[in-house]
Amino acid sequence: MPTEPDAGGHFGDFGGRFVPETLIPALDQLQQAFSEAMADSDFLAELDRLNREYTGRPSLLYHARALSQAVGGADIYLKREDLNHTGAHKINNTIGQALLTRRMGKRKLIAETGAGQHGVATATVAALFGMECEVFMGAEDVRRQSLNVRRMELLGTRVRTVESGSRTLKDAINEALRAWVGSVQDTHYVIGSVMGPHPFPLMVRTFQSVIGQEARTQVVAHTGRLPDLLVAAVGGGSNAAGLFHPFLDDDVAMVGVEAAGEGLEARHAATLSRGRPGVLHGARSYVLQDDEGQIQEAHSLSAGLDYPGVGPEHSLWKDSGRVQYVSCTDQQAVTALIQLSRTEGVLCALESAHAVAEAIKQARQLGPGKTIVVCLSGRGDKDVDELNRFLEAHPDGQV
Amino acid sequence: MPTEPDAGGHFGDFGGRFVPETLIPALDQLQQAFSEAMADSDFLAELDRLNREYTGRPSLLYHARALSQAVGGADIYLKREDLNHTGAHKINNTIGQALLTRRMGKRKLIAETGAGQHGVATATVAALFGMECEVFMGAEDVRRQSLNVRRMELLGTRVRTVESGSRTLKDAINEALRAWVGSVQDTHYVIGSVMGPHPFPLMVRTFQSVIGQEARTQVVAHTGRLPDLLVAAVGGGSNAAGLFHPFLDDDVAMVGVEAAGEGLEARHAATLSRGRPGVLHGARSYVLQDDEGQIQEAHSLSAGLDYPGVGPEHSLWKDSGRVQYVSCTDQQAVTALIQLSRTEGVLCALESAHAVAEAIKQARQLGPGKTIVVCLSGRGDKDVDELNRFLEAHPDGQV
Amino acid sequence: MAKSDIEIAFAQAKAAGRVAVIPFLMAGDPSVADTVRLAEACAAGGADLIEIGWPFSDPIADGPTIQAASQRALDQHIGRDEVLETLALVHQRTGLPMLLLSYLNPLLSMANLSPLRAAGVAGLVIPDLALEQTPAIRTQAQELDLAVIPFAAPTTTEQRLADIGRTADRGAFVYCVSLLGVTGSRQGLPAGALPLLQRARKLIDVPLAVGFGISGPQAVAEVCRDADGVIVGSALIDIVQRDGRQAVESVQRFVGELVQAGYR
Amino acid sequence: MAKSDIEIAFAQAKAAGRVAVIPFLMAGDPSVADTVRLAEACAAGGADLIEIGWPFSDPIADGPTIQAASQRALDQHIGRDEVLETLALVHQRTGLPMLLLSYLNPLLSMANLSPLRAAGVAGLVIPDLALEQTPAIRTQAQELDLAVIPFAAPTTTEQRLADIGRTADRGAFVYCVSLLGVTGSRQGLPAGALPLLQRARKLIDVPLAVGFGISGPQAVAEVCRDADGVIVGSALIDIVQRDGRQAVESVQRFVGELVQAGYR
Ligand SMILES: Cc1ncc(COP(=O)(O)O)c(C=O)c1O
Ligand SMILES: Cc1ncc(COP(=O)(O)O)c(C=O)c1O
Repeated sequence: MPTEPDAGGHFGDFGGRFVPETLIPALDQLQQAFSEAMADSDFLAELDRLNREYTGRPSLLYHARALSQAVGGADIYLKREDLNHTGAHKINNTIGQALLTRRMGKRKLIAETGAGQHGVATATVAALFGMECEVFMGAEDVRRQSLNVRRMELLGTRVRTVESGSRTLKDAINEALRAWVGSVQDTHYVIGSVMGPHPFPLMVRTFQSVIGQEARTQVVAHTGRLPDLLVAAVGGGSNAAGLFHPFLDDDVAMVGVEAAGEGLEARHAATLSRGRPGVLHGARSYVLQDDEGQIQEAHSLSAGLDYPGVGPEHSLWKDSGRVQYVSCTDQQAVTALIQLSRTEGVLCALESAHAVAEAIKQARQLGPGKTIVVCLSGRGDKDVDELNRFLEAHPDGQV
Repeated sequence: MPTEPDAGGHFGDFGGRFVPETLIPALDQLQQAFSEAMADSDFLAELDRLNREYTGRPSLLYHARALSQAVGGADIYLKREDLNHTGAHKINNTIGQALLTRRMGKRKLIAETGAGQHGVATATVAALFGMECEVFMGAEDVRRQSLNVRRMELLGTRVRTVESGSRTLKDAINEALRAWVGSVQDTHYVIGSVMGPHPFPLMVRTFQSVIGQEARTQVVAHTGRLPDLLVAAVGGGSNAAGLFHPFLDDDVAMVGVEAAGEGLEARHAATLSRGRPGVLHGARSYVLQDDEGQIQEAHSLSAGLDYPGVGPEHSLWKDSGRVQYVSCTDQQAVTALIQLSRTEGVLCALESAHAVAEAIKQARQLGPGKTIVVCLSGRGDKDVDELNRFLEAHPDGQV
Repeated sequence: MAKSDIEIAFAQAKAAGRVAVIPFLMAGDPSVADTVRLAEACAAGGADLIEIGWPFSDPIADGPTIQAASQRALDQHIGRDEVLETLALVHQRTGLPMLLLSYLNPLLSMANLSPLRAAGVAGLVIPDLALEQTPAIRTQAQELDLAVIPFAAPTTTEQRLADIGRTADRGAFVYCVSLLGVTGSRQGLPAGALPLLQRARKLIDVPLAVGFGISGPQAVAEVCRDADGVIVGSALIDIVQRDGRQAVESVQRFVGELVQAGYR
Repeated sequence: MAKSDIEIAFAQAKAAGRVAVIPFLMAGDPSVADTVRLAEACAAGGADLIEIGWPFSDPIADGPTIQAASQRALDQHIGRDEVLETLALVHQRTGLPMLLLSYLNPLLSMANLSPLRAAGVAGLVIPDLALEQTPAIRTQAQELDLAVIPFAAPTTTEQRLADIGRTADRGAFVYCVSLLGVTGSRQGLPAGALPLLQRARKLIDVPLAVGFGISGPQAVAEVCRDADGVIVGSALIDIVQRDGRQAVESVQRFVGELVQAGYR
C-alpha cells in the first residue's frame, strides 16, 4: 500500500479532484504552494514555532492510570489534543493553511464547520494573521454547538448559518464550496479534515501528522517501545490520519471509530462501515448514499462526526486492511465520556468519546501489558448542552 | 515587608484565623500536613509530576506581538494559564490540596466557586483522586456560568445552589464554611483563592507560585532580563499572588487589577481600592463593607472577581506599597477581551480581561523596549453567554 | 464521421445568424409531466437544444434557484426511473438534441450509461467532473457516443483552455462559465463572460456555449456575437416559479425572446 | 473581686438544682419592639440569662433559622443604633444578665465598645473569634468588664480545652457547641453534647453552657446533669415564626418548659 498519493492526489482508487472547473486553478496554486512550502525550511520552522509557542505543542501523552485500572486491561494513553489552544486538534491544520494562505498572497479565509472546532480554529488563525474570515455552519449544528458559534463571533468571524439539506456539516461544505467558487481569487478555503479535492487530503494529513510524530516519541519515552494499538475517532478523518500516518510502516494495529449514531440499522454516520465508494465534496471515497447515488443524511450526536463522507486515504486504508474501522453508538460514546470524566477528571469532546469507548473495549480484549494510544481529539466544553439534552432524553444512560 | 506570614498566618496586620472553634483543629491539621508536605521531596515530586503530566505545565509564556504592535508600546507577554487542563490557573491549587487531602486521610472534598473554574478544578481532582465532591455556587453564578455547572456534574460532583445573600461567591463561601463545620472530620474544604483562615492564604499562594516561577525563567529566556511590570486580575487574589510572589524581592513593578464593575461610584468589586480592613471568611483583610461592618454586595460582570473580600497578603502588599492596585470596569474588560481576541485569536476569561485591559494601558505608558507579563488566568469559553448578554445590552461596547 | 445532433443544432443556429438557445429544466420539478410540458414550450419558443437536470442532494455548483428545484424534485421522489422517463418523453415530444446535467455520483451509481443513450441523451454535462479526471465514465460515454461536455471558467488558464480544446469531443461544445460563482440569474451580463469567450475562441475549435447567470434577452444580445450558444437555467425556473399555471405560455414567450435577442 | 452578673445567674440556677436557661433572640426581628416583648416573655418564663443577636450579613456559624432571622432584621434596616436600643430595652425590662452574640466585623466597626456596656451587655459571644486571635477587642472588652465567652467544640482537643480553661474569663462561662455543624434545631440531643461536656468538665473550671441544636425540654432534660447552662436559639425563633401574634405566650410557656426540664 502506498503511503503517499500519486501526483493527481489519488490514494489507490480514491481521492482526486472532482470540483467545478473554476476551482481547478486554485487547487493547482495551492498544491504548488504546499509542495514548495514543505521543502522550505523557513516555512517549516515557522510552522513549528507556532505549534510550540501558540498552540502549546507538543500536546501531552497522558497515561490514564485510573481508567486503565478501572477497565482492568491494557494501558491506555491519551494524546491530549484537547489541551491545544482552542481545545482540539483542528488548530494543527488551520495554522498550516493560514501560513500557506499568506504565502499565496490571499487575505480572506472561508471554512465549513460541524462541531464548530474547526470553525473556531480557523477564526483563531484568521485573527492571528489579520485575515477576514467567514465560516459556514449547518443550522442544526449552530443549535447544538452554540458555544462555538459565539466564540467564532468574538474572534471577529462571520458565521453563516446554512439552512439547506440536512443542515449539518455536509451542507456547510456545499455552501463553502459554492462560496469559494465565487471568491476564489482572493480567498482560501480552509478545509477542516482530510477530505475534499487534492491537495487537501494530503495537506491536512501532513499538518495533522504532528500528532502521530509526537505520540511516537512520547510513547517510546513512556514505555520503551511502540504501542500495540492506536485508536481515533473518524469524522472526516483528520485526527485519525494525523495519529496513524507516522505509524503506517510499523507493526502497530490501528482502529478508526465511526459514529454509529442510533445504531447501524438506524440513523448513523458510519461511512466506511456502511457506505460505498462514490464522489462527494471533490474526492472519490466511501460515501453514505442510496442505490441511486443520492447522498444520505448522516446522524451522530456528535456534530463533528455527523458526516456522510470520509477522507479518501481512509478508504484506501480500509480496502487494504491496514486500518480496521468500527463504530460506536451515541449511547456508548456518552457512557465512555462519563467514565473517562469520572475516573480521570478529563471531559473530552463527544467525537473523542467514540475513540475512548473503543479503547476501553480493546483494552479489555488486549489485556495487561499492552499499550493503547487514543487520540483525545478535543475537549468537551462545547458538548455539555448537547450531553445534557441527551441525558435528559435517555435517563438510563447516566452512569 | 515580610514575604512570609508569621506562625499564626499573619501578613502584617492581616490574615489570621477567624472561624468557629469547630474548624480550628482541622486548620491545625492542615497546617501541619502542609508544612510537612512542603519539606517532603516525595510530595513535591508528585506535585510536580501532576503539574507536568496532568495539567500540562509549564504553561506557555506567549509574546503577544500583534497586540503589542496594535497598542504601540511595551511588549506584552501572556502567561497562558488558560491552556492548563480545565482552562484556568485554579487547578494548580486544587491538585496541591487534593494531594494534601489524601495525605490527611480524608476522602471528601467541598469547595465554593464563583466563575465555576475553581469548582471545575476541584471536581476534576476529585475525579482523578477518586474522592467525593460537593461544590457550593451562588444561584446568580449558576445562572451566568451554567457551562461550568454542567462540567462539574459530568465530573461526578454535586453542585449545591446557594440562594442566600447576594447569591454569588461570598454566599457560596458562607455555605461551604457552614458545610465544612458539619463535616470537618472526613472532609477537606478546598478554598479556591488566597483567602480564608490560615494556612489557606499561604498554602494557595504556594501552590499558585508555580505561575511566577515559570514566568521568571521564561521571560528571561525570551528577553534576557526580568520584566518591567507584572499585571494580574485580583478576585480573591490567587493568580496575582502566584505571579507576583516569586518577584517580590526584585525590581519589578506589579499591578493588581480589581473589578470596577459598573464604575467605582456605582456597583463594583474593588475591595482594595474602596474597602477598609475587616474580618470576612476567616481572615482579617480589606473588605467592602458599610460603616457598621455589614459586608456589601460586590458587583462584577465577571463571576470570578465578584467578591467583596480579598486575600490578606494583598492587603499587606497594598499597605506597604509593594503592589499597586487599580480597577477596571465591565465595559473596559469586555473591550480588552475583544481586542485580544481579534488581534491574537485568544479568547480569555472575563477575569483575565481585566488584567489585559490594564496591560494595554500600561504598555502605552511604558512605551517600547519595556516588558509586561500579564497573567492570562483562564479561557473565555465559560463567559460567552454572559458576554453575549452584555453586548446585547451595551451595543456600543462592540468593537 | 457523421455530424452529431449537437453539432447540427449549433450549425443551424449559426447559419440562421444567431446564437443557439439552450434552456435548462430540472427533471420532475415538480412532476415529470410538468417538465415535459415546459420542455415542449421551450421547443415551441424556438430552443435549439434542451438541457435536463438530474436532481441531486448536493448540487455544489448550483445557486439557490436550482438547489430549490432539485430539492422540490427529490421531495416528489423523482429517482432514476423518473429521470429516465422524463428524458425519454422530452426527447420524443420536442425532438431537440438533449443534454443531461448530472453531478457525477448519480451517474457512478448506474451499472452502465446505456439507458441514457436509449432515452435520447446526446451529451453529458457533469459540473464536478474536472478535465483531469478520467474515471470509467468517460470511456463508457465514448462507447455510447455520448458527448462529455467540458467546462471552461474565468479562472481557467490559457494552458488549460488549450488542453480543453484538444480533448473536447469533436461532436460537442465547451460550456463556458460566465462568472466566478454558482448558477443563478444575475443582473446584466456577468463581466467574466466576454473575456473568457474571447480567450477560449483562440484555443478551442468546437462551439462555445455560455452559461451561469444569463438572465434574459438583454444578456443574450450582449453575448451573442462571442458565443455560439447560451444556456439559460435559473432565469427560466424563476419564471416557472413565478407564473405557476401560466408558466407554459411564459416559458414559450421567454424562450422566443431569447431566440430573437440572439440574432447577430 | 465581685462576682459578675453572669456568675451569679449560673450560681443561682445551680443552687436551685437546675441548669441555667439562656434564650436567644435576634435584635429587631422583625422589630425592636417585638424583640423586647419576646425577651420579656423569656424572663416571665423563667430564663436565667438572655442572649441577643446582632444581625449580620454573613453569619457563617448559623443555620437557616438564624440566617433568616438575621436577614429579616437587616431587611427592616436594623443597624447599630437599633441594636443598641434593643439591648438597652431588653436589659431594662428583663433585668436579666445579657449576652450579645455578634460576628466580629460589626464590633470591629465600632470606635469602642463602651456603648455595649452602657446598654447593659455583660458578655460577648463572637462565633468567629478563635481563641488564638487577640485583636484589640479583647483588651477593650476586659477594660470594660465585658466577658468574652470562649467556645469549645466536639473537635476541640484536650490541649485546647485546657487552654480555654486557662484563659476563660473568671466571671464568664464556656460555650460548648453540641455538634459538628451550624446552629439550628435538631431532633433529640445532639450526640456530641455529652462527650464534650464531660471532657470539658475535667479541664475547665468556669460554668459550661451548651448550645447549637438544642430543640426543647427533652434535650434539656438529657443534658442538664452535664451542663451548667443551655442556650436555645433556633428552636425559639421557630416558635415565634410559627405562632406570629400568639408568640409571646408560646415563648413564655416554652421557656418555662425548658426551665422545668432542667431540674436535675
Ligand atoms: C474534537 C473533534 N474530534 C474529531 C472531529 C472529527 O474530525 P476528524 O475526523 O477530521 O478528526 C472533530 C470535528 O469537528 C472534532 O471537533
Ligand atoms: C479565570 C479566573 N481568573 C481569575 C479568577 C479570580 O480568582 P483569583 O483572584 O483568586 O485568581 C478566577 C476566579 O474564579 C478565574 O476563574
